[in-house]
Amino acid sequence: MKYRLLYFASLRDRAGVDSETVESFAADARNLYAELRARHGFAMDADCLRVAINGEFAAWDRALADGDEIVFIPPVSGG
Amino acid sequence: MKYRLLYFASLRDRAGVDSETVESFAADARNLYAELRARHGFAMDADCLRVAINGEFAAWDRALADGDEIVFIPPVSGG
Amino acid sequence: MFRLSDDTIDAATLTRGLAHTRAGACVAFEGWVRDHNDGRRVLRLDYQAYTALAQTQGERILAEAREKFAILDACCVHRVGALAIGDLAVWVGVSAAHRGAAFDACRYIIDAVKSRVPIWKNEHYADGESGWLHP
Amino acid sequence: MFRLSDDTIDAATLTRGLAHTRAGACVAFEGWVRDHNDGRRVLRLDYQAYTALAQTQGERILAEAREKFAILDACCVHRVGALAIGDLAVWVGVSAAHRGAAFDACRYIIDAVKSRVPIWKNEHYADGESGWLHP
Repeated sequence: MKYRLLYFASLRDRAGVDSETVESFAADARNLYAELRARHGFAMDADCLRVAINGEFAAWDRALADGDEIVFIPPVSGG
Repeated sequence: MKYRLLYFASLRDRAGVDSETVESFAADARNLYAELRARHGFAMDADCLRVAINGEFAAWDRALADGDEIVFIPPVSGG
Repeated sequence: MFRLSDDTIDAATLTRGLAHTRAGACVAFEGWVRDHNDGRRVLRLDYQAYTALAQTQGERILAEAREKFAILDACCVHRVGALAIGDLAVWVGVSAAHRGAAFDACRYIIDAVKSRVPIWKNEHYADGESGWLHP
Repeated sequence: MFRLSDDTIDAATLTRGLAHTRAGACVAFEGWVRDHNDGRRVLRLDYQAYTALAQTQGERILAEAREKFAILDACCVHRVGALAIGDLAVWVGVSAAHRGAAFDACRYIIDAVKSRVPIWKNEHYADGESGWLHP
């Protein structure tokens, strides 16, 4: 399936892009993160991150659909 | 002794003046208030008031000195 | 800095006065004149103050706040005289490195001002009556 | 109203936007860019946001505050982009009939914004390094 990824903060720096479209067999965000972590060398464990799917926070094991926009959310530091 | 009185809020309205100088034998603010209450018909009990002597809150039974400025402080309502 | 003012309070200027390179947080309280109190419609009000004692009490409250909380600066200005609905009656501002101390100190100051600073409010009601509030 | 802004935040105008004849209290929080963090000297910083999610999260936090506390209005604006020391990074304002609810709601909003709204701070240090804060 095709997924749209957006990257922010240290993940963006590490990936070297602010977004990308990937082809993957990963059926949920947990497996997708493991795959992308291996490819980009992300330092953070999934336990440190939250995941957003199509603009809303979601569970890591929610089934992904083709065309979903997925964002891994590092601990926030606004304010 | 001579005392200088300042009146505020409902006490000022009742006394009809914002200040006055009185001659009194009252040796402390408690007795002075009783005297002025009788004269002006103040509604409030001394228990509802605080007293300030020469610009500082003071105890009701503090001995007064000639020329002291005495202010009876109704419950405040600023803010 | 504690001050009584018979003119409009300029909150923006006062806020800038709290600036500090080590400040990460600023909390400000504004007391506005409400159009009602205790179920009665209020048209306008007057504040009367015992100026000398208000000044020393106000300064003491700010000093207490600086002692009790890890803040950088604190300021309070209270209006006296005639005010209309919506007018800014009292402004309290606190700057601090972190927000917890700024919130706590700001709350401490306005609570103390309302209980200890000799200022009285005379409310003028829609029915033509008026009355000094002595809560 | 929750908003991200890449331009200077005008606190005075935002405060006027909270006006209400029934409002007796307004509490505002300002987050300022500090010159230090964790013992390191900070020269400037950048905020990056995931705009779509920040907007829905911000609006949800304000709705929660209106539900939990007896307030009349609430507003939060957060800067994105490059900021200098002393700049206003985030503004939260709450109006209410009484001050207790205004203080509590303002505190609730800034705490929730700092924990849930996807905005990240990249601090540039005096030693030439920089780093995203992921607390």
